[in-house]
Amino acid sequence: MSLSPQLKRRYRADKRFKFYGLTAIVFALCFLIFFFVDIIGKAVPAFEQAYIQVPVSYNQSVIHNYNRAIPKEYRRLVSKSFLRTLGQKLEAHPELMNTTQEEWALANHRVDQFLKGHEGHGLKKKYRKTVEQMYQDGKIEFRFNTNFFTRGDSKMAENAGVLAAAMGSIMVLLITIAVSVPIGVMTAIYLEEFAPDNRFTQAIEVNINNLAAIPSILYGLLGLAIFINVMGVPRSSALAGGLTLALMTLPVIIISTRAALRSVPQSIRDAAFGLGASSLQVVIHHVLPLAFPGILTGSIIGLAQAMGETAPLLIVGMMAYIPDAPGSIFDAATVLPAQVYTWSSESIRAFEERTAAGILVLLTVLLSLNALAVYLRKKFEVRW
Amino acid sequence: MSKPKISVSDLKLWYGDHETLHGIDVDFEAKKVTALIGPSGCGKSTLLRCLNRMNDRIVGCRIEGSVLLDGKDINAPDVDVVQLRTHVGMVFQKPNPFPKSIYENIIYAPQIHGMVDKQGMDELVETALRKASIWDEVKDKLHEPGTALSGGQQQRLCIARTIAVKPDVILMDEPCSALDPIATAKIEELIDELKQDFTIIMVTHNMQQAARVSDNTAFFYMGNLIEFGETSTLFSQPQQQQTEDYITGRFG
Amino acid sequence: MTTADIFLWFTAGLLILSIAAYVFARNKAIHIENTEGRLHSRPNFFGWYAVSKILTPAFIIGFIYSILHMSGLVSQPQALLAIVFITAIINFAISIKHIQRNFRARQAVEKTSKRLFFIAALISILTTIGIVFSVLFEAIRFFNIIPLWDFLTGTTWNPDTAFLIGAGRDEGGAVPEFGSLPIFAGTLMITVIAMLVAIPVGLFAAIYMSEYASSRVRNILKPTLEILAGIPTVVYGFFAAITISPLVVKAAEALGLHADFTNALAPGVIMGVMIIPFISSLSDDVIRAVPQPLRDGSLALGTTQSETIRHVVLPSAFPGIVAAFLLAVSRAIGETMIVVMAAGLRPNLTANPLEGVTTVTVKIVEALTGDQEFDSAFTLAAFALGLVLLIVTLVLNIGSTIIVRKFTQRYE
Amino acid sequence: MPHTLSRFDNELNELHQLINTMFKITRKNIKQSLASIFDVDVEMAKRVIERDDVVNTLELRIDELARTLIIQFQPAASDLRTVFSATKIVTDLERMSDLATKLAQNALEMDGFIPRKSTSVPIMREILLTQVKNTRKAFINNDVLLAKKVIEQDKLLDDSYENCQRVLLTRMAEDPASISHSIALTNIAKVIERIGDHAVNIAEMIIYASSSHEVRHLSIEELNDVLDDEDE
Repeated sequence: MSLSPQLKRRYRADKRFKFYGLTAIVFALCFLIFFFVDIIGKAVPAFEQAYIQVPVSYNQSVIHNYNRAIPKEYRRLVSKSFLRTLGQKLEAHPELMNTTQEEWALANHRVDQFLKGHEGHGLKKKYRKTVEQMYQDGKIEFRFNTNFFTRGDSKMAENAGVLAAAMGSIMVLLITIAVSVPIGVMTAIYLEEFAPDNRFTQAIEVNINNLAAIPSILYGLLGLAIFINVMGVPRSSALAGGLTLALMTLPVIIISTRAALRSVPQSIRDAAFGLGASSLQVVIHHVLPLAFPGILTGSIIGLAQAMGETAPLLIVGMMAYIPDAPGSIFDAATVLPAQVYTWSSESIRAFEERTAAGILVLLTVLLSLNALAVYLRKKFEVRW
Repeated sequence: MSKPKISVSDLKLWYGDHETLHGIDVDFEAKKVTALIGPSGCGKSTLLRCLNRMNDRIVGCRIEGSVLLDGKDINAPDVDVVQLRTHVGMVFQKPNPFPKSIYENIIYAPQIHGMVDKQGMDELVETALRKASIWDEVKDKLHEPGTALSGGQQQRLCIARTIAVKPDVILMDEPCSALDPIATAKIEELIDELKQDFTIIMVTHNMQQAARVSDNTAFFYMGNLIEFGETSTLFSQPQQQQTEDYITGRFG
Repeated sequence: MTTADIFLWFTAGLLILSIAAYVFARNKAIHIENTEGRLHSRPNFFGWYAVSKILTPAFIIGFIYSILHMSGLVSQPQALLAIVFITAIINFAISIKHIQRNFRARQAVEKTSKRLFFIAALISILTTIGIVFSVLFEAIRFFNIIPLWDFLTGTTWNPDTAFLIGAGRDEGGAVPEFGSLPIFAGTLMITVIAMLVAIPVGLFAAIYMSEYASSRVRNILKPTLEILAGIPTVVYGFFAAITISPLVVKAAEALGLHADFTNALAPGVIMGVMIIPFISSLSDDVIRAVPQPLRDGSLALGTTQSETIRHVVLPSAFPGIVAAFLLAVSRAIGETMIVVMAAGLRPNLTANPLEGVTTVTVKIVEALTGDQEFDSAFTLAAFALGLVLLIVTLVLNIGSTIIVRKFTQRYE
Repeated sequence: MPHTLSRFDNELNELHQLINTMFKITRKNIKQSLASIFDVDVEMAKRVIERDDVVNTLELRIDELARTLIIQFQPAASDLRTVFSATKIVTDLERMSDLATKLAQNALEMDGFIPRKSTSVPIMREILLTQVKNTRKAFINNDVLLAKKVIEQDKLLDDSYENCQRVLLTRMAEDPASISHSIALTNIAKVIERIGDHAVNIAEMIIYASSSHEVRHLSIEELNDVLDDEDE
């Protein structure tokens, strides 16, 4: 049986349509691959850092001017952060006085970038030969960049790390959890289990849906106007950031908790009521435990979102230069995404790879959180 | 007729402005099975839910008239609905065991009502499961989830759970409508046994079931009690034309 | 006493009192049950009752104090703590007295906890009110300086001198101008570019996943696409600025065109990619909600699969898809980091996507991240722009809600 | 295998017991009414007439029970046949008992006259009593073969009845003085023959209930065919 020309045309149209769909998927997937290859490609060099072997002469003048410790031709090749520690080192080890040691020192970021072959390394021409020679002689070598994980931000690119930002992120996240999860879950319980069906309840519901759609930056304006200007929370503090993100996360948690509560079948509530459980007992003994996986998943996703959020934190001032982990929730702090933003606006080339490395750390944490949420949802998925 | 266990008089019920029960008068005998039959929306389930005040939770639901349990009005302001429900238990249409172990399902209600201490628990669980004729089937898996049982077993577990509170009255809202005929037969057999200890009031869509298991039958239509009487009489010599039409399948 | 100290004393004191009250009340209840017979409520409800009796007044007093303190009326933390603890102890005694055999402790506890839930629900309302007022209040101050009409229709944004005027150092320079039309135009252009990427890709991806892909493939594709939604915007911003912008510039050069490094195309495209999973997931859900019998009915008439999708499935899912589009637009408009990092700072009224433009969110960040001067129109302008952003996103969201409510077909 | 619903079993048993009781009384009535004729026992005849009320009461009770069974348990298959045949059997039993009463009334009117052997009536009596006994046995044991035997035996009874009629007609022609007695004997023979017919009806119902074969209005050969098929 041969197909009529019209039918053939229709089949061609059918194939075309399917092809469009496939193209869209492939486009998105290609972007994803391109994106990760690009970011990882940029980030990986940052995990290696050049170290340089230089003669360090300890003498009286070093105490007053650490620059004196190192011969002039090497001075620019060594990180200032290394030089700064020499005075203290001498105090701790007086026996070193008037000796000269060959020591491995953190190399300057220009040396590092130059050897990595990055454009815009900024190493002056006169040093290039020396550096290449030293590298061939094994006097410069690459080591794993532990500083990146154990230090805070620094003006010296080779010495900058994510620790302070990570601590800030954790602190902010803890505040966000402490505020948004209880309030969000209680709100959802109120709306699903106790609220009378009246105008006021409907207003709350509409309001929560709208809150979920409000751009995050407006939460920043709220945080600035209410928490900082009215309530007197210190600017740039983890508290200000945490509270702002808590309000932003609230609707996400409320909505997912409500969905989880709603998925608990009515028959379970009926059963418990029929046995003489009070409404509070029904919720606490039956509904909440059953909804728990859903609430957990929703909260993790909401908190991951909060953890990756930057805009509202910029507004409440959490982009300050923070070299050390904050001591309390009232101290100025920064968070990982804000650190990424700060580094990305630095012009020094070494910061670019650090930005990418920071992004990689951030993405690892966030994607693990999301994967955890997906895993939990799959594991506890209950069909009624 | 002996002294009624539950006596309903002139019970009217509104959902918002809509009157769904128009003055029901009916007495439920103690230790008897009474079936409530009638087409969908006739008010039989609504009446059933009035008997342990499950309607309290529905917004805009309002009642008039009285429901006396052992001569005491259950809607009186000093009656606590939670305590009422320990006297009037309920079994639902779909088996709804809690997603906990069989053991926990049984022990839950006695525990929240403080009826049992640690030592008495095992015994209580066994008695309840035995009474619900499911002990032999589950005695080896008491700590497995109740939801893993078959539909009929789940429903008997739900009945056992209700019995564990030692109620006087058990309300059953179409307890077999989600079950296959074999499971249904088992539940019916169970109901037959349970009426020695409990007053049972059941709603059913299945007239044959009403005929099989009940001693008395009440026929409802459009929110009115049309006829109430002994089951065999009602099914062989109904007094009302509407009853005759319904049970002979000539309705509407 | 610092705030932290007060907080510590307050919490610790109440915690100890609460534990004491719980244990004491519960034991008394058990004692009554053992001597006088069954209680109305279980003993632990009596415990919770005593706890709630202690905490409720304490928190009310604490709340009133903090409001008074913030308005600068009082500052006597010791007095606060004294009042709180004395009230708590008095209530402790009263609640212990209430413990009788017939006392309905359960009802009392449930009432209190329901109130607690209600108060939690009020917080979301307060958040909205907070956002509206914090934006509105400062925006009104701005419009007192700059007329609303000039703000909405002016074509020049040149606020540089406003800062000086605000600081009282008006040196007779140029009058600051706050014509936000170029900013809106920039926002619009980037949004349109983003939608040109996100809508076709997102929609076709959704169609492919829900109609063509096997469930196994779908279970892989959907979470993979959602990775795109899990990437923080700051990362997209970096990617747009560092990787895509130079690509656009090079591509433009190859075509003999000139492109700025802060061109609108790069952030627009990246924002579009970011929104793809948003549209694809929402559309996938509404497409899958179209009942199978509808498809079967169409296929049984001898239509091809694509004809069924185009003529039956998509029209049925249309309201949901449009609602998803509107939500996506509102996200694009409110998106901040991508444009802050990859778009320009200079307001530019142009139709050329290769030129640099700026957006509402960029200007808000610019105005609020430097030195803030709440008397200056420069800082206040951020709130005026925020107000516009708030209104637009709310309108879009409410619009999508209405579309879903009104036009969604009910399938039984 | 018992029914899941044990009350159903209980009530089916009760039905069986009641019919059995009714069988027992009916058989007694038949036996004693015949005895009252042959032994000229007026008292016995009176007792038979009185006892008919018991049978009538039992009939009503069994009908009531069958009705309840149908209402309550909606019997199907073998249960349905059991209940359905029970109502039919009860009707036949009641008719048999009625006929026995009629015999007893005849006995009262016989004025001490005893049917002679030559009239075949005594033979008919023997055949009938065996038939009734076998029917009851077949009912108690659900014995299809025995029931079949009852049906086969009826041929004997019919033949004897024909024979009896012929003898009595001849006698009436020969001896006009014996006409009144002969008519009475003819009546008795006719009643016996009809009781036999009811026994056959019952036997057919027993076969129907336990083998599900409808054997009414079949010739003996056809009956054999049907039941042989069953065996194969």
